[in-house]
Amino acid sequence: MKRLEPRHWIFVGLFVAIGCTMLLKIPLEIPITDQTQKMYDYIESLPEGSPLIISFDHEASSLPEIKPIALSILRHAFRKGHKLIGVALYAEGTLIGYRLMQETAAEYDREYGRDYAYLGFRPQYIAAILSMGESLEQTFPQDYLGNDFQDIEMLRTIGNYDDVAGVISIADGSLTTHWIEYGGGRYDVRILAGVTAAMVTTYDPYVASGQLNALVAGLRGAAEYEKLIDREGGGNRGMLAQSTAHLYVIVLIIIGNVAYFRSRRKGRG
Amino acid sequence: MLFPVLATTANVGWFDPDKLWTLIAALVAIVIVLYTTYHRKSRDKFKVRQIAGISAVEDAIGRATEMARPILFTPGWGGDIQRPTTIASMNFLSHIAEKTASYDCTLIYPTHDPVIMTVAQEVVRESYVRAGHADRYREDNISYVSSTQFGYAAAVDGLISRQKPASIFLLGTFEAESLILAETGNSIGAIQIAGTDSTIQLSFFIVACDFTLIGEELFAASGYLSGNRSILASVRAQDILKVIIIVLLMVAVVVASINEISGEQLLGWWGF
Amino acid sequence: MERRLPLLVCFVSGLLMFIMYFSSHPTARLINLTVPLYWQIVFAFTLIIGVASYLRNNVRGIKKGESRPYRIVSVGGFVTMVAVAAIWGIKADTPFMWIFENIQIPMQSTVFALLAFFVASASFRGFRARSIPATILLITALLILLSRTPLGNLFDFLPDLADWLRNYPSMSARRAILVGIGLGSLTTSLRVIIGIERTWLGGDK
Amino acid sequence: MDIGTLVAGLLTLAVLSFLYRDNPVYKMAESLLIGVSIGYFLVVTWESTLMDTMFEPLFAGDDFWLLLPLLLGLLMFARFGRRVAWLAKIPIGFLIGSGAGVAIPAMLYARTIKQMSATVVPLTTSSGWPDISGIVVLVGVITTITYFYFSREHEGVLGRSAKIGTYFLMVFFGATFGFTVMSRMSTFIGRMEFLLTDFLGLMY
Repeated sequence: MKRLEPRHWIFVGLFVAIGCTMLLKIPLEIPITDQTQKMYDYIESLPEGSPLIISFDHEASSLPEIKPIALSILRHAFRKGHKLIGVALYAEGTLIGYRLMQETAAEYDREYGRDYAYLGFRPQYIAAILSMGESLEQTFPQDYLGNDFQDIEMLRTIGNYDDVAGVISIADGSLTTHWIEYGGGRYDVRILAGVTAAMVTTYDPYVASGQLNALVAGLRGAAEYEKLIDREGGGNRGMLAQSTAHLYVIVLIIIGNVAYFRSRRKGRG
Repeated sequence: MLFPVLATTANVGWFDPDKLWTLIAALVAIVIVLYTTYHRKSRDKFKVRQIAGISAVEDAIGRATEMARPILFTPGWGGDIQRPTTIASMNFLSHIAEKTASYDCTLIYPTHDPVIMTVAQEVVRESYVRAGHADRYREDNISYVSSTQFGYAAAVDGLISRQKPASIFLLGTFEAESLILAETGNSIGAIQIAGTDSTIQLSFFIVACDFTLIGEELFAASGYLSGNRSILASVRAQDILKVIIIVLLMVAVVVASINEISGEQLLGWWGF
Repeated sequence: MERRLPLLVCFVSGLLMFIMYFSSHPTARLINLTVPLYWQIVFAFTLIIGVASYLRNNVRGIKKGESRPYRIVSVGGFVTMVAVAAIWGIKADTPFMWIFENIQIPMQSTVFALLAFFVASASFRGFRARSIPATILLITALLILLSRTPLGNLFDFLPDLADWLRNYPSMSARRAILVGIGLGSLTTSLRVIIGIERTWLGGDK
Repeated sequence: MDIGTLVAGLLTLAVLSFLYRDNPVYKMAESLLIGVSIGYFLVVTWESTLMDTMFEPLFAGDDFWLLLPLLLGLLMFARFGRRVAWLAKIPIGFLIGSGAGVAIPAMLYARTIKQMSATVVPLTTSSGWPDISGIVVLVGVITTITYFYFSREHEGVLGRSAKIGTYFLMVFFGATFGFTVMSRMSTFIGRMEFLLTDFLGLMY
């Protein structure tokens, strides 16, 4: 067997650190941030039965982080009785989005066709966003299950973005940017987002300029949202392990730098 | 049934007054770009400042040739052919392919988008023809790998860890796959040149790559490498636009501050 | 002809879409609706070419015996997906979706999860306070990370400081990058439309 | 444990084995992933685009305009014929041209105009005190833009401004790095949760 390199020890350390803290179950106290509150307030303030587009703009890979966010937002919207229209801009989000909606709708006794509908996937996201701005029906002549658009009760009154209260983009990448630039910029629809933590800084200027109306970010955002709707889920469970992982990375950075300065001093001497 | 939009919005004029400011800004920008491109005098005088990545491109090609190992170029998973970054990245590809053709160095180009693949094949083939080595062109090396993010990442990762390219070019639109590629490239000791407009990934490229073209630098460098003066001229246009933006910004801030202090609304034209 | 016609198509369609942005006229909206649909359709056709190239490369590799078992697994996976889709369809609760949920999703998420390890090793190896800019980068990253741990709750100012850094200095840099990229994209797009940028045709020399 | 979870668990471990080093088990998993994901994408795109938006309406006799994209799509195949190969550049010209046409005003509005107008805030509060955060943003935006000024070497005032700009850029990269660490760890935590709960049954 080949000797283990330093890289491998770092990997082992991470495994152990996260694995151990996951087996411990200590709840963490987390304050609610403004942006999460804004998303909650917006969904809360809409009159019951407002149509919202939920766009599943993520792939399967980021599901661990995306799922808790999506679940909390869906639960909240269903609980308030809003009418949800699901779409997916990545092929992989298609089934995931459908499953998530199906699962949460069942919790609140919501019925397909009356309370929610799932339109499915269109490739070429910019194209999809633009054409939905003109006509949802033309973009999706049939829903994901193969029903004709006009046969779905709740969709009969929906022409384009003018008829919905907003678009909530659940994204693991920069697709929300396209929603902001093409959906929001061009067709003036209100854009809200739930994104992975990694994407937060990308969207900060859009939040600051008001082009993005609310941003629920990462596992932490999910945990906050879970607290707001008073329902524990994956976000909360991961918080302790997350904190441990952060401390681990901080320690690594510090060790790396100490080693660097030592070797530099030696080099000089 | 055919196109219900036609029925729903009748009697709307051709011009949408809400978009007036965008139109004016667009026209100003277009005029400036056209001026810098076609006004010979200013065009020929113009020079671009040093961008570190550019000289590194030559070194990277030279290194691969010396080591007799391939060069890997990939435009990332995030873009399609319509994305300006992809188009800028094609200029790099064209330049690099011409060099690899004359040095007889293998160029591998995996991509996630079939349209990018067809265009890249065309670009590389013509570069080989231009270099006078059409026989060295291998279409198989410019290949489509999975369109899904981590299918793509795994495929490119596999290419890197098995073909062991001496130099890796990561130029285009990247998402989370960036660090997997850059770290794997790093672990086999390749020289890596990255450039992207995906701001999130820049922090990883900066940590893991030897040279990184940040955002707009990618466009400028692509103009520079293309060797086409008209393309380069639009870099100049961008700079002129930047000066205009900064001046407008400062004036607007001063006016806004005066408004705030005096409590009166003098002007509010920047609130679009 | 061989170059002029594509360039002409590019110019006309570019100009058309540019003008249509500024209009809400029904005809403009019709164009704004149909052109993106055409993109999708052209893309779908091209995908077939892409997949054909993937298959050809692999079949050739299998014949030559280059990493044969792996290529067989890969092509096998592809063929299986297409076959089960053709037989049972692709809606929920079909074999197609079973493979997607139990093979593709777990593997993709795990490839993604590898990043956690790469991030850890990159932090150890790459984050050195070599210069002032590098030190600034390092300190900001540390502050952000610390603010999201229980230690952040111990020191009240930490989360606030981290948020301030993110909302103002960091945001302003991102905004400037955005403006720059906006301008870069603008000029690149313009060059494409007026036909100066024609690398996509296979070069301009 | 159902068969799905077993398969998912074993494949998860196979991919994780890459952390030790590249090995045959990982290579198998990787090849399988590539094949399956290409198949998935092809089928879903085919169903949702070619079937739903083109062939079905076309066969129903609804919309003969669809012959146009059909023709454009078929032209892509011209590249396989030597004499007609150039025809494939027509649909590409269409894609690139119309994409650029859409992008110009959209980018200009969303990225440049909106972002600039959001930067314009009064530098004093109504009570007359300077607004530090607003000033920081303004300085950050302007100095970072000067970093991207290419027409002149970065010397003198421009050089100093660009240097300050790089500091702002570094704050941004640092913050981004911090948040990305958060994100990547979450993903791994998610996979661990699957392994520990569903696969190994160590946790409920």
